[in-house]
Amino acid sequence: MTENNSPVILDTLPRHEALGLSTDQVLAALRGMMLARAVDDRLWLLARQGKAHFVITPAGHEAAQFGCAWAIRAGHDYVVPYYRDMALAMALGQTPLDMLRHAMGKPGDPASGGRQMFGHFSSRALRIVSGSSSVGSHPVHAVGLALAFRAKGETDIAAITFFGEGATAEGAWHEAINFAGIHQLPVVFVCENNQYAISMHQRKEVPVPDVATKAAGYGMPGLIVDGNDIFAVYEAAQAAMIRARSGDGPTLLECKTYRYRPHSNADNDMKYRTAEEVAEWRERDPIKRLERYCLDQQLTTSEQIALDETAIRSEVDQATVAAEQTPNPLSDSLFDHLYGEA
Amino acid sequence: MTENNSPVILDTLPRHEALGLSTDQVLAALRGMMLARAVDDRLWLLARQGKAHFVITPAGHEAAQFGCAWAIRAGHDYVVPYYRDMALAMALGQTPLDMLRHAMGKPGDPASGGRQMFGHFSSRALRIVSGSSSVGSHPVHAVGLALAFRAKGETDIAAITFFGEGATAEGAWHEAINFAGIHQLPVVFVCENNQYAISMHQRKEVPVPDVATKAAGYGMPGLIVDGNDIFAVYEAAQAAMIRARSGDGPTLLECKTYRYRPHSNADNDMKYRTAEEVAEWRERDPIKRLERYCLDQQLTTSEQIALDETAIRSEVDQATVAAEQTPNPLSDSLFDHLYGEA
Amino acid sequence: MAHMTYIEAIRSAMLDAMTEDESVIVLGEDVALKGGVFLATEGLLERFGERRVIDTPIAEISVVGLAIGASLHGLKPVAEIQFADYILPAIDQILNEAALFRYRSNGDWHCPIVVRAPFGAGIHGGLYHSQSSEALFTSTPGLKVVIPSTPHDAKGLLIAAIRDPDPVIFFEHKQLYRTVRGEVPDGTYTVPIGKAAIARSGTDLSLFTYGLMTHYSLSAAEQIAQEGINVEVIDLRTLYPLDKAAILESVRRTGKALIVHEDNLTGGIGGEIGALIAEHAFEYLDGPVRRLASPDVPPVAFNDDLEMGYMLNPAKIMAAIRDLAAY
Amino acid sequence: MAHMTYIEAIRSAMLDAMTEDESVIVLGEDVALKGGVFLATEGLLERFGERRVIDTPIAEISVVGLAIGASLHGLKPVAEIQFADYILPAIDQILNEAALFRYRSNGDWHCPIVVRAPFGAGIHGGLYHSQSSEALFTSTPGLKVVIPSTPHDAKGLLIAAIRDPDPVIFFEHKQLYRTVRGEVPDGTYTVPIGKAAIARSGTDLSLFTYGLMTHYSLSAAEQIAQEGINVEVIDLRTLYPLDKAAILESVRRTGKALIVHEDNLTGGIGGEIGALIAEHAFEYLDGPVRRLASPDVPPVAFNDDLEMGYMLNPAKIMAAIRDLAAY
Ligand SMILES: Cc1ncc(C[n+]2csc(CCOP(=O)(O)OP(=O)(O)O)c2C)c(N)n1
Ligand SMILES: Cc1ncc(C[n+]2csc(CCOP(=O)(O)OP(=O)(O)O)c2C)c(N)n1
Ligand SMILES: [Mg+2]
Ligand SMILES: [Mg+2]
Repeated sequence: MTENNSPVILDTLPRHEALGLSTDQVLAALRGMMLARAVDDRLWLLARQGKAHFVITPAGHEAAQFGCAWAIRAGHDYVVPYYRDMALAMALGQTPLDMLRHAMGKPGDPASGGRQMFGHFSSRALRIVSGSSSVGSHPVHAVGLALAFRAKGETDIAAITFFGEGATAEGAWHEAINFAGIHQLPVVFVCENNQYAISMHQRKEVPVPDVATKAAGYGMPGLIVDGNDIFAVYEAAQAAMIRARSGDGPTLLECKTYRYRPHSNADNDMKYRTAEEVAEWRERDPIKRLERYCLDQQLTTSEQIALDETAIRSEVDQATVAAEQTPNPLSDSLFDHLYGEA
Repeated sequence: MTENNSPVILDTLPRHEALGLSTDQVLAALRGMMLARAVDDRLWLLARQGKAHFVITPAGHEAAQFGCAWAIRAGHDYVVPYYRDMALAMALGQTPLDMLRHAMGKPGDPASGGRQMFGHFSSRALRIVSGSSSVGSHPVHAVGLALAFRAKGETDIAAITFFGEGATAEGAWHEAINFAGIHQLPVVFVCENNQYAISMHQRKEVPVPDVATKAAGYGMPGLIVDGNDIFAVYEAAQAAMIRARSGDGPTLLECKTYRYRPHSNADNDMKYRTAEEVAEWRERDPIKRLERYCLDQQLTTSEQIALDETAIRSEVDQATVAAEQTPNPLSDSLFDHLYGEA
Repeated sequence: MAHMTYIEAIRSAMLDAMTEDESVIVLGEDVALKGGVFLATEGLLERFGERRVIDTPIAEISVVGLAIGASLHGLKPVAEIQFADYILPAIDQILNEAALFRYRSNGDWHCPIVVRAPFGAGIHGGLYHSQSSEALFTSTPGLKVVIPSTPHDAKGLLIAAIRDPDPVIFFEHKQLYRTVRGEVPDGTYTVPIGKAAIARSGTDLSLFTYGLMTHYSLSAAEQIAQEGINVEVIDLRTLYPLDKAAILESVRRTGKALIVHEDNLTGGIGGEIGALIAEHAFEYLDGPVRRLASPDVPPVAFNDDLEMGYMLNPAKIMAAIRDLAAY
Repeated sequence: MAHMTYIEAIRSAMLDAMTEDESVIVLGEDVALKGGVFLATEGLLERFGERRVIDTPIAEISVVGLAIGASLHGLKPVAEIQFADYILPAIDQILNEAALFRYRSNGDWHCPIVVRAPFGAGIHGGLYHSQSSEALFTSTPGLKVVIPSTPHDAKGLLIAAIRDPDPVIFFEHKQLYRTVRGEVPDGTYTVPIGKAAIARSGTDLSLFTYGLMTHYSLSAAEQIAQEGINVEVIDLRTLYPLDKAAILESVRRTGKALIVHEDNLTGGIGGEIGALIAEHAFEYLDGPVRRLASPDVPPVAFNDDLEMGYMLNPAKIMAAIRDLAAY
């Protein structure tokens, strides 16, 4: 720190410090994003091997998800995610083994005990809310949670929900954000805009260039950030969460990003986009970008990062073995948890 | 007309002439609005007498509906109305007898053959599309019609749909207008904003002061007009219909108005609004307002208007007798029109 | 004990449940300021305030979806759908979300909500204020469907539904609201979900029904008793899960089964009941399993003649009883 | 005549119908550029252009609602719902709008739309890519529900549905898409909606089924024939309106009825069929009407064991046949 506190000098503060983020936090995020990417890569491998029936990818969305995670008090604020949010679930505390068991439909899958397809992240302890696969059906649950905070007179708590730009066409999405606007509830709506809904380009899903434009019609601010810049995402998400927790109302936050892999292992993305377009976006890889930042700021070294990569690989290897060795549940658990005790 | 054609002089043109409306059109609209009001009054009387099971009122909305009707080519453009639109149906060509038979559930009810409650106006000949009672479920049919125009390569035709401000909270409304914006289809969305959805004030239904604000998020212009000023409504509706017919895209038109009577004969509006508020809005009665205009412009005389009132009363009397005398259908028509001939 | 109408019993259930348990809230269109279009929630806003009695926009997906979300944080929301005819926009939230929350999360989450909706015809409601929608909810594991026919059961079952840890769809026949009165205990009590009631015991024939038709069937049974036909009337009360034991026990005693419902014949719950009997009481049957229901046309035309032609009544039920008894 | 898979037959039906009739259009999520997630509409965009092959946003209310609107101006829209599990948001448009347009307008308007949706389990789809949703559509007069099991019927019934003047819900079992092949005529032809087919004639027992279960039932019937049990397999093909005549005729001949479906036992179409038989073929029954269906839990857990535990298979069907035959 310098004695002189003129804005000019302040401007030269490293971005993460200016945002009040410690070096440890930044390095943890970098490692977490690398780990999430490694797990994703592994899942696609397992899918090709027929060991995971279904895979859906967060690759490209890691900064959007980790940036928001910094603004969430895990286990306190409620998180209502969608299938794209594996990196978010890991940022909030779920492990590679959790993810691999979920993907292989094994017992110990914390999301569903092997009942849901991969991508339905859930943990009551972490306040990550279970979702269906029905696009756009979940934001209203975040709004209902916020309504509960108000009904119970709880303050300093918020709900945050995540969805793609394609989901904004659903009636359920509209009813959710419309109600949040009417009652100015403590909810943050995060749109991970990757420009495609499976094969459909944003042009066919959203009538305006920016999803954030819709916020005005719902009586809340709409923010647009570069979803590949973790600091930009955090700054906006943090402001939105603070606004919500302090009772000032909801926010619609649009993170512009891109999905590197096909929609899922069932999709062939070359039917609707070019390899060039994908390559161009991979240039803006949010993980590489944070890595560069850390090196530029000398928060770490390339040697250390190489070591991390090796550690991550073996961590994922071990988790894979552990997951594969988990026996399948017996089908007599078929009738468990259908109803509770009245 | 004057030789001098400076804007100043042009400004002094009577509004209807400036809008290209003939004196006959204006007088016909005045008489039509008076007639619609008289039919509405009669329906409430019949409801009190137990002769009509259900009544729902357009009183207060007449200028919004007649103003739009001027912009519609009846039998050419498609009209997708809602239960509030009796005056619109009459402006497009339906008669007091049609309305009374509809309200009494009599054979000869052109809307439904006595099957639907009052307020479900329909006529294939007039291209007035049959609706359900499900709020917000119908605008998507107007958008589908517009999609059909495009699929068939038809131009110079538009669909126009009407709804209350409360309906804008429905997911179905969102999906309809969102699609129209994405494909810039020839549809005009008319919101008859009377500030209440049954008992709920607009504050509880719409997150922003003006419904028209929502248009920006749907990629279309949003217009706001005084719904009690028939000329302002016509000017905006005409512009929107021409825009649609010439392939320039959809418009959201908000007509600010008020409902004078309770929501329906089943409602007690004094539970949610004051007699003073109602009285204050009755001061702005769109019919009285047009009447004053016609007198100021000397398009008619108070004597003539008095004569019209008498004529209208007996017209409604005769229609009432005719409707009451229509025998009920035999219940063996119960199975008619369930399916067509495959 | 108080003598009250069906709707007063519904109101009293919510009032007592909200008084007893702070976590109970009520939401829906026009439920607060107006007290509901049928006045089922009248007085609740004044008593409990706008944090617990919430007017929602006209948006049924959110009416149910908000209730679900609120229930995840420990509230027990009672959502009102203004008419059963308008429950359809919310059906994804009910069948794909509420009903599956517990199962899909392997018991980690659950969803204790109640969705109330007035249903049924006979009040000149036309095609969209008359529907019987129960059949859409009786094929989804995870859900419960309750339809009481008396003020006593209405209050007891609604309180049971509110205390139930899982989602309950609660249909109230709008014709019963003000036409039926009965003794109702003060304070909170429950009537068990999943148990049918013998509304009238008899020996010659078992008649299975619910809702308004329970009353029509009882009056038919009383009148036909004079002809020496002794009908047992079973009020199902819960349609999902069905009280199989009670259904089979009764038909095994009487040997004949007649199912009566206002819903359309085809696809109504009568099919499920008829099939249960044909499979599990086959040896006891002295005659075909009969169903009497509304004809397979949309419920229900506005015109008086058409409405009467559509609706069942005690006379039609008596005819069906006579016919089966004579078999 | 060409030998093709089930999905090729579906595609060929749309191709030929669109070639023959300009008023036929196709719309849905990913149906144009991608050709559908199962490729059912592959090639149609190139052939007919984007005015007739339309990618819609992820908005099922509008997928069906747009089809309805377009049909009012003379088009014959074929809407695809990407998975039956996602038809729920559109159900208000289907049940309250499409099904009632003709009746509510006293015949002035009508709504010739087809809604296609892949349904059924067994492809590791978990709770939301496995559902059997047909029971939600078999209690609404004005609607038709079709579920073909062979390529020949798939093409003929889809063309019949497109030509039908009323709304048709058309469910395709996704497991059949690539596993079943058969002879399919070239060009357009129709298979009548509302008529069941005798897939295998037999004398000892009538087995009523549809969709994937038709194939499981046929293989069970073949194997059990060696035990001297001669099963008649009826492929219902249309679930609403049911072919009552064919159902009753068969059971009156064999005296025994077994209903097999993948849908949950309770609330599935089996109840309606069982009740029809118990009422109209009672005198002919030599045994109880049996139903074999998926257990009453959500369809269907992702885990292999759980999926197998849930799903029916030929062995389970053979056991049920044996049991009933021995009665
Ligand atoms: C109600 C519903 N309709 C359709 C689908 C099929 N589907 C799954 S993901 C998806 C695309 C979603 O796109 P977007 O919202 O942009 O999220 P992204 O996958 O791009 O992150 C679709 C159409 C579904 N799961 N649910
Ligand atoms: C889907 C649905 N939900 C609820 C209702 C009950 N209902 C009928 S009219 C109405 C109010 C509509 O208000 P608005 O859209 O502002 O139109 P207005 O009646 O004020 O002209 C409501 C809630 C309905 N008919 N349909
Ligand atoms: Mg996307
Ligand atoms: Mg209004």
